[in-house]
Amino acid sequence: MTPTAAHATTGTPATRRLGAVVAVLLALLVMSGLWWSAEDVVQGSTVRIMYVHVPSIWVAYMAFALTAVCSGAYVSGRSRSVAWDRVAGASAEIGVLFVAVSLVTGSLWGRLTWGTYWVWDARLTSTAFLFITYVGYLAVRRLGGTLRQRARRSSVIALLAVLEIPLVHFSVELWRSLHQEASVANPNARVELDGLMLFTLMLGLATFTALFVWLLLHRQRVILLEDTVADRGLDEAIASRRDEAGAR
Amino acid sequence: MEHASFIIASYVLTFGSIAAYAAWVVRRGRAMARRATREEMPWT
Amino acid sequence: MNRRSVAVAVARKDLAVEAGSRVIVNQVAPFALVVMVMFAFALDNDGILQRVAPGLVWLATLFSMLVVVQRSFAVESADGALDALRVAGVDPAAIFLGKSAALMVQLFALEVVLVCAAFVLYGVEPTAAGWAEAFVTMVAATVGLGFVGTLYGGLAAGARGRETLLPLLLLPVVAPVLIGATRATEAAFGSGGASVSEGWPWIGLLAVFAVIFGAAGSVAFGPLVDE
Amino acid sequence: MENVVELRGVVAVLGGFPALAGVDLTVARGEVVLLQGPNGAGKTSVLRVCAGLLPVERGGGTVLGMDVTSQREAIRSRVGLLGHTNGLYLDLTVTQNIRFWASTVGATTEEVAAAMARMGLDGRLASVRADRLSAGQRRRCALASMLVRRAELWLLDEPHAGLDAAGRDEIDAVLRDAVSAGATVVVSSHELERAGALASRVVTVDGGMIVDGGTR
Repeated sequence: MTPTAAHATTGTPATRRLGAVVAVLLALLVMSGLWWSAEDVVQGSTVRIMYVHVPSIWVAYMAFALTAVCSGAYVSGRSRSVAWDRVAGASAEIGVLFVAVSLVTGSLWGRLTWGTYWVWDARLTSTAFLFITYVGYLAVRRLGGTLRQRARRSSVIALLAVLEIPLVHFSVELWRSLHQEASVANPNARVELDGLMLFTLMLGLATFTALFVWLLLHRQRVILLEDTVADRGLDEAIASRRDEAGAR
Repeated sequence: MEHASFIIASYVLTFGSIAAYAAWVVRRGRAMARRATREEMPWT
Repeated sequence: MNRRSVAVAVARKDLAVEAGSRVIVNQVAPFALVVMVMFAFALDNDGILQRVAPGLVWLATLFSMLVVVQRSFAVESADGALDALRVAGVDPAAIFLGKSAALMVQLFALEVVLVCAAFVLYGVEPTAAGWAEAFVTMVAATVGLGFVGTLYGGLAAGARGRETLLPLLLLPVVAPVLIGATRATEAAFGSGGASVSEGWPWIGLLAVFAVIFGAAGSVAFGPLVDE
Repeated sequence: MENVVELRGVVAVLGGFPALAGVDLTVARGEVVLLQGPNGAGKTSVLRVCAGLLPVERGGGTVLGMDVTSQREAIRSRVGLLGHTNGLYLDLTVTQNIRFWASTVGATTEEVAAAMARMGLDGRLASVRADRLSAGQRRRCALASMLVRRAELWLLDEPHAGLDAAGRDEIDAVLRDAVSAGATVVVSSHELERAGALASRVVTVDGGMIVDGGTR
């Protein structure tokens, strides 16, 4: 049975409700971030960038952690269910988007605060490596082959990333701490957040987390559909392959 | 507001790219769903 | 067959292939030397060259490594030998360890050439203790590079677009080696006034890297190269 | 009689293309089965599935009693496959190649010498680099490395292709030896008369399926 037009979507009543909540939260976040909240004593108006910057990097970390967990579940589970791999892939893709967003907003913030778009600070550098690592992971997912091949290869790569990222992070941290050419403001300086600012930041985290869940639900369903349609293509290919035998 | 251009730019970039991605996902989902049966979409 | 003797056989075979073809000697080593000379053109200043010589040595090593890794797996796929090894049920961990060992030997030889080139071309003058530290650094870094190079090289070997996939996967992973080996070599060469004792923590980092990827690679190589 | 190969409805995919579209095949121990069929019919893929090399996408079965989907590793160590490629290292000599193969399975020096003599690779050819060999000589190298491996199930993909008459006779003689030593053989060939004389059964492959003779 072909679904009716109304059903031909990756949405469900639940995701629609979640989507509505996300939309309201986003509107609140923009209002609160740009108008209602006060400017920071130290950072001035630049603190407003943090309300989108911090939640995006938070989502990226969460997404990559989920990718690692799902890849581990795929490798260790007896069932070897490709569903784990779909969630892992969808999550990594969203993570790459959000880490890119946070790198861009971070460098805009850096231009205002430090006077430069990029500094070779430990956190920035290891975040850049994080980005490249998962771009590589997505490239491995596109290598082709059967679903099980894709799942096994990409889950192994995701688990290797779990080893790689702390090593890169640790070495970059060590690199910076021993070679401190500190002329820029300390990026880790504590920002004193008043009530409304703290609320806005928390609102940002909640909003982006809900947004992540919404995107993830849709994206992994799209991957399922892509896999299904590819599989259907296989059915047709098998049928036409069988006809070759009769044709001769 | 001081530095308005940078702040607006970061909001636009953030929400713009997320919106573009979300739109792409939803549209791709619709295109794919049209080629699938309801049994193949366990959420319906 | 036990893992160790198969690994030794694989390593000896890879080195025999190099002895028979001399691709590393005749092509990769000259390439690495040209890179060193090009760095000198780009950074036309004795003081700067001396200061950044350690970083240049390791950058040249990494670039050459990409070529050596591709060569290492081109040998396997030329007549379906990797397929044949898989059909023969040869332990993938043994293949991994053997190919890594051969890669390490080749990389180490390249590094010796590059360090000598830095000595001659860039005018670095280490002390005796510095030479010893440089040697330990090279060993520790090479072991780590050999393991990750083989691990990701095996994955990229069967892939379309392998020439671009390998650097994309490999270069972020080897960032700790580049950082650690460069700092340790700076200490060994005394670049920028660094003292020999500053290098040892970095060598520790290189050793941790080598151990982690040696263990991970033995487990992960099989699933990655298998179809 | 025990079945060495039992495939049921096997579908195998190569780069999105269904190389096998539902293969049913049984081969009993000690049989010599000839696969015949047009180019692109799927003969090579049948052999690669039996060797545990090509993953099974749908369907299933066993080879030497081991599952073709979950126990491919275990299958591989007990079968020998001679494919379109010979698995040689082109920069190494004949002796180096065969010694390497022998060392991965723990064969003795005597076994290596015997296999090389059996395939006429002692003497002048022994020290020739593999990239200087003719197609037939390379095939003999690959067969020698199969001899040292003592496989229970021999899978040979067009072993006669590109060989002169003497080379073909040589292959047939090696196959007879293997069968009399208790091996089971599945061979694909265009040399129907020649291979048919060896074979206990002829199986026709077409369109990624077995269209004739798949089961006894």
